[in-house]
Amino acid sequence: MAHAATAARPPERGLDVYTQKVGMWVFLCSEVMFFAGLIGSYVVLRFGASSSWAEPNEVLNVTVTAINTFILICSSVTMVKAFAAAEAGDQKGIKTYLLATTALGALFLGVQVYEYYELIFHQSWAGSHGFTPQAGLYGATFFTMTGFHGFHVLLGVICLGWATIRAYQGHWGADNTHGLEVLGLYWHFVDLVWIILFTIVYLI
Amino acid sequence: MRSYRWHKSVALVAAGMVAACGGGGDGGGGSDTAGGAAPEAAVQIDPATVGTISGMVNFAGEAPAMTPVDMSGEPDCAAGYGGDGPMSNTVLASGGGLANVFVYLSEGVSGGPAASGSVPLNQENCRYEPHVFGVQSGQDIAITNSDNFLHNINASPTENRGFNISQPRAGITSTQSFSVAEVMVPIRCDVHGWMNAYVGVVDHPYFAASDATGNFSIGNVPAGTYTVTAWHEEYGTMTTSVTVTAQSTAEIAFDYSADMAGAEVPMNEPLVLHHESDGIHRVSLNGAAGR
Amino acid sequence: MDWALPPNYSTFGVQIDQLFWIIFVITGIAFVLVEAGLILFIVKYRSRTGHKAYYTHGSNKLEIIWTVVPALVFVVLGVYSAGLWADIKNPSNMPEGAIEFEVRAKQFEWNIVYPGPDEILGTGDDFEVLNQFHFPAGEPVIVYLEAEDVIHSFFIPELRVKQDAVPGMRIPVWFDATQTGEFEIACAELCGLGHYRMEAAVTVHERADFDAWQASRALAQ
Amino acid sequence: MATIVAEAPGQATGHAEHEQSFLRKYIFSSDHKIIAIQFLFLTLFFLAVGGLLAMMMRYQIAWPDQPIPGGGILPESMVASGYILPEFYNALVTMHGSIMVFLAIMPMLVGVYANYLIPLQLGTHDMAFPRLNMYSFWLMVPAGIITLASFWVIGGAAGAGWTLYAPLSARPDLTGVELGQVMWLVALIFIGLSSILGSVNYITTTINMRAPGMTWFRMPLTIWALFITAILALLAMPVLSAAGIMLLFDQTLGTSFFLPEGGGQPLLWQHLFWFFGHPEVYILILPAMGFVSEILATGSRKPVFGYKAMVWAIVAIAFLGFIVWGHHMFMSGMNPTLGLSFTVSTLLIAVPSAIKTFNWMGTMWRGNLKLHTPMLFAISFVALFAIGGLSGVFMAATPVDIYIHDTYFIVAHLHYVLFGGSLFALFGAIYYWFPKMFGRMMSEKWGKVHFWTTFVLYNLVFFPMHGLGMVGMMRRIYDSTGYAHLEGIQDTNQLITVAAFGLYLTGFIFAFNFFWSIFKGKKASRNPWDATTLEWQTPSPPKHGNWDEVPVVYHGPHEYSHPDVLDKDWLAQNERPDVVSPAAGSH
Repeated sequence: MAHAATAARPPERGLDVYTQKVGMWVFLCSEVMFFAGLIGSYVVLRFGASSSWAEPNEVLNVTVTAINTFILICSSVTMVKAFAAAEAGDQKGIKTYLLATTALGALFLGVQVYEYYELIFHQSWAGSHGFTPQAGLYGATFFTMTGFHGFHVLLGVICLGWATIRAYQGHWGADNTHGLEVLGLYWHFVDLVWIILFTIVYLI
Repeated sequence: MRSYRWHKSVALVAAGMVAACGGGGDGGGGSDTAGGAAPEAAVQIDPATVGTISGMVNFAGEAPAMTPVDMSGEPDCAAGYGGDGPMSNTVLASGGGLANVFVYLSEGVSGGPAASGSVPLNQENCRYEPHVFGVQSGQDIAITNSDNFLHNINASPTENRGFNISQPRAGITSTQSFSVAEVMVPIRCDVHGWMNAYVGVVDHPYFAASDATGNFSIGNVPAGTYTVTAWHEEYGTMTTSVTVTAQSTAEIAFDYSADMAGAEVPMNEPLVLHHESDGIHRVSLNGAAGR
Repeated sequence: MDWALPPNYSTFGVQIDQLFWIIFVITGIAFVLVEAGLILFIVKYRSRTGHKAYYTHGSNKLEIIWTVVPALVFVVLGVYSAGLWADIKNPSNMPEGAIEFEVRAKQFEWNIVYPGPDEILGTGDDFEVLNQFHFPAGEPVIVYLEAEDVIHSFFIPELRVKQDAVPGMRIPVWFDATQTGEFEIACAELCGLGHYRMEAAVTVHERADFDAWQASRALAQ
Repeated sequence: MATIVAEAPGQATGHAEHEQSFLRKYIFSSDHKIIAIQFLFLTLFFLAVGGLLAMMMRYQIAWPDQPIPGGGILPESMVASGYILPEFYNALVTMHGSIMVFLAIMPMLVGVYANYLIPLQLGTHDMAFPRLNMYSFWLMVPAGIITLASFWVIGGAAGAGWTLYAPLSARPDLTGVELGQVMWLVALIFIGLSSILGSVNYITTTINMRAPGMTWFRMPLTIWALFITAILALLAMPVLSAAGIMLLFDQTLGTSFFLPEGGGQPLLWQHLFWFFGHPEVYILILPAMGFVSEILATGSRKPVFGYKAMVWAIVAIAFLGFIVWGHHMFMSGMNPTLGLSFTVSTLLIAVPSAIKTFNWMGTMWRGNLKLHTPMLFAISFVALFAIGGLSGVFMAATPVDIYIHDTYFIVAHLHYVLFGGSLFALFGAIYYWFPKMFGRMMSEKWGKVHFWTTFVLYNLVFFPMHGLGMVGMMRRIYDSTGYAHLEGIQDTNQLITVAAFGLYLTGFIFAFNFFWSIFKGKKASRNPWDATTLEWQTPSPPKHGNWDEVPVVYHGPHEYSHPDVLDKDWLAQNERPDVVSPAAGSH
């Protein structure tokens, strides 16, 4: 395919989008369905049954999570910046912004771990001490959804870390932006999912 | 409780894998009995150092009338009886004695000779025989079906790994065992709602169940002072203390009475030797109702 | 084994059987057309030397025909089934003044709760009987299905009745036996070890006999 | 993730076999052809395993009061004193379905043929993401091992049916199965991941890597079918994974998503499962339809009748496939009014299936039928799929479904589409593409023996099951002799069982032919069937990288018996019009 790519490409050969980008879009479609499954179940379980849910600020610390949400949004911005820097061939920018994105992602995870710790050991709900996945459907859905989002963030952070290392090896540049763009797509998706989760799990 | 089962389960993945790769082997039935049921263990006892506890479970007052079990919904079972079904056997009191009482040394014992052989549990005419019995931890229970139709045997312990197996016809025998002490473990048949039994799992050989007239006897007990506990599915538990001297028989008695009906009946209690048994009071999440 | 539905004892069973045979005929025709066509083609058009196949990419006329014809057939079937389905299953179409029972399914028992002589569920004279379902013929019966442990399915072939019993739900089922008889309730949803023998006796009485039976049982409790 | 980014496309497809170690070339290979063949061996093995489980079930159903011969070799927890135990029977039922669907048929349709054909028929060197492709195979292996191992753990393999209906699947205390149920879900999650990775590959490759001139409507129907199938898997599988994970938590962490005691909803599981499950049904049949369309065209020496109608039918089926899941739940206690809407969509989805059937007949009409083994299997696919489709109408009509739901009528129906449909098409595909895969022909003689024995015995096994369903025999029962309304069906059950044993034996004829031909078969030419699609224009087997020069496509996929082509009755997609005749290219 190396030479296939260089061969004259009549329009009917496909989209004028490079393959990895198409692949990522396709992959994200299935990710959408995965979270749709979880969120759909959440909606059915919460509003379809007579099970008990706490008021927004009763159990979950919305303030901390709001800050955390802001952190994640910032990381999307820096990701965009990193890609822009790559297109501009600005090596310094690539390094700085990738590092920032990785750091912000890691920070988000750190805060989430702290949040879990607080909930499990210092929070109490429905009489039972400690808000755990066993704490009724409320706890189960909360930890399942935020947990799987956190898992996706973790994967993202690992890839970002890897991309950062490559950056310091001068891997990225104006002639090599695809990797960053594809990674960026994933990162923005994870960000978007979080905004939805934050809304339905914490605010509603 | 299910998460507990889960922890136990993890260890078994490996076993399962190995067995699978080995193209088979016996992963099932829990027939991997730890009991180390060495027959000679029973022989090593020096008669000069042991005595016997023998006694009687008395029952005062009017024993409740035993209602016949309605088996009309289970023609298979009804066929085993002429006309009326059998009598319910929860309270079997006759001649002033109370049957189906599990009696065991609850304190003062430190282990004892390992079990030898297996304890039979028979299903005949839609009844468990025996209804109340004891085993040593790790000792085999040989479960047999004498009815030529389906019974399932659903044991719901909390300290041990439970099992739920079935025997679709007569002549099938399966072996199960419980690895740690637990008094009592309920056993039921989901096909025939009324079929139930209770097994006391104890990690020493000093236990017995009272017979139809309320008598029981525990042999080969090393000389010493013990706390003896009696358990009945309707009237709850009683304890008494006894001192056993070598080559003699210590007599004890438990006095149950009709007005104890509805007493709190402890279930699935782990037996911790040398320990205030009331120090551990756990409410069982188990039993027929599920979790 | 004779290829037939078991004798039908219920009012709406008649329509169900009719619909079954209607579909049987329609699909039977399609079946014969397809299979006969295939055999004919295999014989008629099998490879012969020097013969060349007829070159065509298809015919829109034909495409339209064999799109529209099945579609029409299915629409008609759909409308017919929809009506009958609503009559049988829709809670709003439950018959008035039916005698009500409660059936509690558990591994591996059908526990039937009888309304007692006063014919009202939830009153003192209710009583429960294991694996024996008695009810009168010639009048509508409503059964409230509940399950204690897992999903079971309440199936009486002769009455053309089937409904899953789901833990946490109370599902009404109605039927109207046209005559007396003795059948079985079978469990149609895998429910564990004893699924295959989770059966209960069904006895459809004349009204008088049913009252007598219920009175005698009520006393026994 | 990292992989996609890291992937320099086609890096693994450089023509450099000699540089590759054996391990890299045949075991951890990223060559789509090797991966396809790896999938083929894996899935054939699981086909045999799944069949064996079915044989044990059939024995139990036919002779419930007889000890099973050789049962002694199985542990007491499965077969006690010679008798299959009900819990083991439930495990057989569950694992037969699960293995056949997830480890045999589905990976054989997609893992084998999507992998093998997409790059070859589209005229590219390899998949878009060869390494992802390799992972998608190596994810199936642990899934398979876990599945087999689960039979030997305490409590045995999963026993709640392949649909894993909660609460039965979530409550160990009610089944005696705890670890087996968990292991099966873990395997399922592996399989889901594998098929998602695969789908990403198939879709991307089809969208972006078609050879010059390979327009959407010049793609062979096989590619269309596999492409749409990949989309179905991509969108349906993650939903199953999500549901499976929740069920896993119910089993192991003590949550209660699907357990009413904790406020959960058993029906939620069914909705999630069937939201995946119905597209899954089409995942299992669409590729088969693709193979059949192609084999029929080649065998009849005619273009596919109504090519575009076929394409739109596939698309329509895929779309409708996502809104009919509820027809599996008519008796589940779901709101009956909801049932109505599902009836409508279900009857609608029958239309495109009808269109396809008629177009297949149209393809054969006035053809020049070469009745070789692949063709025989393709034709019998049409015959048997028709039966499966028609019996489906009974279920779509909800009032009738009240009676036949969960009876053997359903068992007959699903085996007519899954076995008579998918598996017959697969046999056809194996015979058809075997020369390309292994460079040798399979024996026609033994192929015909295999076909006729399979065809006859297959119908003896599954057609009578319609009758059992009419009589009212419930699914998944260990012993039907206890029921008054089931008296007098035992002879039929025994007939079915005997035929089933025979059917299983025919598998050995196939296996013999298959393995014998790999080594001893007649050497195959480039294009043994005189076919038009691109894979036949390369050597058999194609070299690593498929093409030195990417082919350029001038014609539609199935140009047979073109009037302007005089010397032969076929026109390869990449034959230049000026070489043959100017008219030929145009349509």
